[in-house]
Amino acid sequence: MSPMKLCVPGDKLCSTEDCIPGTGIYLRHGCIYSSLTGYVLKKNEGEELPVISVVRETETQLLPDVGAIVTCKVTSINPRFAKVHILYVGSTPLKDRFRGTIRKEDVRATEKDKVETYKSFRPGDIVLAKVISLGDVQSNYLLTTAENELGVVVAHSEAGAQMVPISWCEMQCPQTHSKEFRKVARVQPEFLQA
Amino acid sequence: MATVQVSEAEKVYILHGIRDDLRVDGRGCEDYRHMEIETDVVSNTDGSAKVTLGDTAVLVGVKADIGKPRPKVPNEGYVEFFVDCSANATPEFEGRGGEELGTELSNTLYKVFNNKHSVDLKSLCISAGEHCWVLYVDVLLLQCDGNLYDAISVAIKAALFNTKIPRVHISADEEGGKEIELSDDPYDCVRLNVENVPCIVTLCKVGHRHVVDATLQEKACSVASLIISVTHKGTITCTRKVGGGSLDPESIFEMTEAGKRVGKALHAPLMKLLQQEESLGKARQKVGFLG
Amino acid sequence: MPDCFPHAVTFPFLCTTMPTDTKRVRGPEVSQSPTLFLCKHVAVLPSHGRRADGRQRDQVDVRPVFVRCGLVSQAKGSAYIEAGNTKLMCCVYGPREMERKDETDMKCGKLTTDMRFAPFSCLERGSWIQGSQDKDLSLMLHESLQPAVCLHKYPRSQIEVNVMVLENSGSVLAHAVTCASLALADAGIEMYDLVLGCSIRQNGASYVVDPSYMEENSCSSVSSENQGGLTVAFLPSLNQISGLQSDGEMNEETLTAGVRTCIEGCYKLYPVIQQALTKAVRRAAPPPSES
Amino acid sequence: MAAGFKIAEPLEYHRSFLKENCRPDGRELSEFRTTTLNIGSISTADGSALVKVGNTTVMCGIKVELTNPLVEAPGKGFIVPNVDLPPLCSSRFRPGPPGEQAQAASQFIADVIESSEVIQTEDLCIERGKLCWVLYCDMMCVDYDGNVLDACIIALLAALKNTKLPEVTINKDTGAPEVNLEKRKGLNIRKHPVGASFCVFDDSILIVDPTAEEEGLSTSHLTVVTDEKERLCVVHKPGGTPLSAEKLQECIGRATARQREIQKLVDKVIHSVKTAQ
Amino acid sequence: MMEVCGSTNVSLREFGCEQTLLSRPDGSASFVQGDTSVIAAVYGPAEVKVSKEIYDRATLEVLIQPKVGLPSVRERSQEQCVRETCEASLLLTLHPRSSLTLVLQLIHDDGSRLACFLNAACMALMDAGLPMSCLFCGVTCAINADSEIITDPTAAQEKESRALMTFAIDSKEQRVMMSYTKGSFSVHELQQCIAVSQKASENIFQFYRDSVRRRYSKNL
Repeated sequence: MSPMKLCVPGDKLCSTEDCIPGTGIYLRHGCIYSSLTGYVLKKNEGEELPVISVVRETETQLLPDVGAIVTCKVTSINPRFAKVHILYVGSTPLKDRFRGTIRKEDVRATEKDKVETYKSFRPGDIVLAKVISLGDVQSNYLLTTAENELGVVVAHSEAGAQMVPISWCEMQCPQTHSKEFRKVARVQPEFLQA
Repeated sequence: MATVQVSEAEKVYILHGIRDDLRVDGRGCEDYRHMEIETDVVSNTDGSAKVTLGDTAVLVGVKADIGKPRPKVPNEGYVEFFVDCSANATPEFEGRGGEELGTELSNTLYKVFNNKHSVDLKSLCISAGEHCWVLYVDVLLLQCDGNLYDAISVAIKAALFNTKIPRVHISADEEGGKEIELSDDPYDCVRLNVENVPCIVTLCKVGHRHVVDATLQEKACSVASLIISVTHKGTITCTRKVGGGSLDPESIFEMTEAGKRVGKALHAPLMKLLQQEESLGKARQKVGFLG
Repeated sequence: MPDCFPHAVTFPFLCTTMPTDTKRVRGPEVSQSPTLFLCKHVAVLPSHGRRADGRQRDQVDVRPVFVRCGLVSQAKGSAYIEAGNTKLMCCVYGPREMERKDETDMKCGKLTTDMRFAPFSCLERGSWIQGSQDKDLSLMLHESLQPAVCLHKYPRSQIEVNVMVLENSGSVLAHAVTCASLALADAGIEMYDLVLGCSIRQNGASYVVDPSYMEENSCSSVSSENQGGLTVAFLPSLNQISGLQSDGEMNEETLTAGVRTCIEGCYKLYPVIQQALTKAVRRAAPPPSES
Repeated sequence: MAAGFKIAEPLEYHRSFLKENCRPDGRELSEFRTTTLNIGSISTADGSALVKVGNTTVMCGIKVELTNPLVEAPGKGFIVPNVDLPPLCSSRFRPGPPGEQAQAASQFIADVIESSEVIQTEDLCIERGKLCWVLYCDMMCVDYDGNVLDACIIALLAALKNTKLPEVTINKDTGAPEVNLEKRKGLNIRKHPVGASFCVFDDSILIVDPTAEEEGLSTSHLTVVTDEKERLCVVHKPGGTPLSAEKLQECIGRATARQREIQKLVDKVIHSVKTAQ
Repeated sequence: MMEVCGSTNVSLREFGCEQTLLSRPDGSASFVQGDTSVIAAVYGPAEVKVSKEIYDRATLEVLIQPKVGLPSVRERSQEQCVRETCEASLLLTLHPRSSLTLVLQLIHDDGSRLACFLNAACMALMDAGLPMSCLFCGVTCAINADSEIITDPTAAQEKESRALMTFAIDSKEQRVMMSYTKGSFSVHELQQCIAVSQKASENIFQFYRDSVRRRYSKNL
């Protein structure tokens, strides 16, 4: 097999008639051009034409987009919303922090009017959430945890120990056995054991 | 800078019009809007001019001061530019809002005048290495309606034409030092030769063509413009691409050619107008700012 | 004991002297470069024949460049370029959350550029505070890069480009453009094309490509017409000019020829830049398996 | 998914390494990063050096200028050291005037110069009360990955050793100085101060040559500067959790060993530059 | 108010301290060591600027004002020393996302000013009623040409000294929290100075105790 082709931004890869455009490319006058420095990758996905993409060694910087699952850390709470820092988009870490907001009504899907933010999150918690809007000029990214798989994944008790979830709305400290309220996510991600 | 929002439909209308050499206000692609020039409008300067171009209005004041020549060129005076974007022009300039545009404009002016012929700097020297005239050119934006560069350059040329530098007499005092005496007579003054002062022509690329003296609406439809400063002989003293887009080399060459043609043609009527106004002397009717 | 607390704000008003830099270790009030007191004057550069560094005059003879990508561990992307003695470093950070959100539309990202000179980078020691020249260069850099970056892919975010000139030996803007586009590409920022920079210095009938600092600043008195500098930023595969700046005095033919020469200079640079980038990618990781 | 742990709980992540007496980058607790040195690469400066300590890169350029000595110190010249941490070197720094860290670093370097007497300002005097040299030493951080202070001292020392002052004579008739740039001579370097920086984790674990991340997570910092005679020039601990006498002794011991290593490196590079010429 | 703070082998100048002398700040103190005098004021816990917010603890800012003129790099470096010392003794996690500001105004400098800044800071923090894990004090030692160690030197003694060291000592185990030195010295000299400072710190902490006791006995 010949070594994989490398390209730089602006390189003409092929015509749109030969390939289906993937990522890291752009179209101009019916041709596909590279927009990244990287390897040219052609993938056949059962369709007539292969998908052409330009890929780099590391995944390119993703920005939180609507619908993306993000991992974030709660920085402050007030009765109306919780403020968070987005740390990950999917499994890609962000190099710079983006701020997000989880409004009270976006915490869970049912009984929205009975949600109390301080019974759902505490500063320092690691939360899985989904982006629902990029927000407008004044606001940050708007996030939601209104799904069973979304919510708090890591939380520390007042004693400082990492708590264990005992129901969808409670977590327990292994040291003091005290219980604290949280909006708990259903799956405990495997990365905690790493 | 002051910008306007233009809808897609309006954009298409403007683009199609320009393709057919017909602009929204009825001008052709290389026509200027109505321009008014008035000199000697600010009494406490040595030279001043006010120019309105469409709804764009700029005021330029020139102040001559005695300073020390720069060590590298002891036998020349120098010119300093400052552009003030007053909040009058647009509320966006309030506070420090206009600062960025101000430095951009003044930096361009330095480039435009960065040559040996635009202003005869040697004539500004009083005594080599010791004293020279420093011309402070202050530009004040009164209203922004597109095409600031062109209006500013015309106003600067007019203000420099209008500038009267007091004549100086150098006499030796008792200790052999030099003494500088300014003439008391307000009519005993030196005039600058403004023949070679360039005018700036801004060409806006709209669609596949380019227009001169674009309005804000036209500017919103364009991706990039080219600034060209041209002397009456057609020498180009500065070019610069501005705006967020790029231009292909061929259109740059076309625009340079058009800019040179338009700029060259601008000088003769301007000089004629300035001399005419000057010849009126005191008889001329002052319009001022409310006119 | 004083009965009221002497708060910070009362003190600045007491000091009516010149604002001094309190955030750096200060030296003596004034000091002068030893170059001002030379007993022997530096030899004048030759105006015909070979150039001082042995390169050809009137030909597209650019200095060989040395480029490396990804040297700075903290940056998203970085590049270092060395052309003759001109040494530049560029780092790209972001996309990160936009700092000032008040501005215009959130659908597009924002590109910020900052170009500065290290205090020891020039023949005469520079000041710590960024001057208007640096600001102008930052702006030119911004205008040259913006058309090449796919900003619509980065909503709500800003991409920061920082250029530091470590040694100025001429044509800094042109090399800064090349270096910055390399750093952007190294950072994995999506771009339509690379941007390459090249500059020339016109001196009468002859010209020099990629001038050194001495060539940029010497103005020979041989001919007063056609003297000036020109810098072009060029997108090689799209054949577009994204940045253009000239000063001095040139006629139209010289200018157009100059632009053509610069484009040719950019093409000479292109393979070196391409190689540096692909080398950086290859170094970072082996090709992914085709699956 | 160790990377997830690293970002979400950085302190725990580091602790898990320190428990095993090693660090995330594979170093031992008392191991310095590889230090490389390049001298005299900037021709516009009168002396220059580029130092890399791991990723951390600092460039020091020295420009000399002429000035009048102070009335109260007619026989002394000036050394003006400044550390710049531009936004280029890390995303933690913003454009604008130097921040607190850069200012504190500048003051620290000024203290090192004064305390160690690496150069005596008397050597910079050309004519007493009339003319003297001022050395502007600008240390520019190009890549910030912790421990800039150590890197700055090495860069400064190497650049000073590389600096050549042009010959100056004072014209008898006019009293004006005349400079001959072709004839230059080196500075008299009297001492070789070298620093070693340490960080304390969780009030007890001592690590050497911290990276930027380690600096941010530690509870206390310490920099010890020593010269070739094993005298201490600066023991700088800007607050933080207390340090016991034994730990301090350990740091001093490590610092003197570091001084010998770095002086050897500087001498070697200076020598190789000379032979190359 | 004044009291001689002498003991058998370490000699300190006359110390003086007055707490709550200012009405506007949440805590204040003046501290006098011989002719060196500093006023400290603490504001907070108060609302913090978003840009300076730390989600799990309070943000402490220290501002040092010289007697005349604007603060320079030297003040900035001292601010850093005082701030990091205070941060280590204050229990900042009890006030997350809030701000504390400590302003130190130099009234007169006659040597040992950094030590005096530290002492004034500690008294003011105490006065503000902020929770702290321990107290700290500042001690300056000078080594003169005859290799004698002088504690709490005056400006004249500082000038003649060949080395000058300032330490912050904690009240729990009397270990070194901060160290700032000038001039060159041997390892042995450093150890001696630390030992002397630790000794002196006992006297200063006793002085702290006495002046606080006196204040509360008056109030109650």
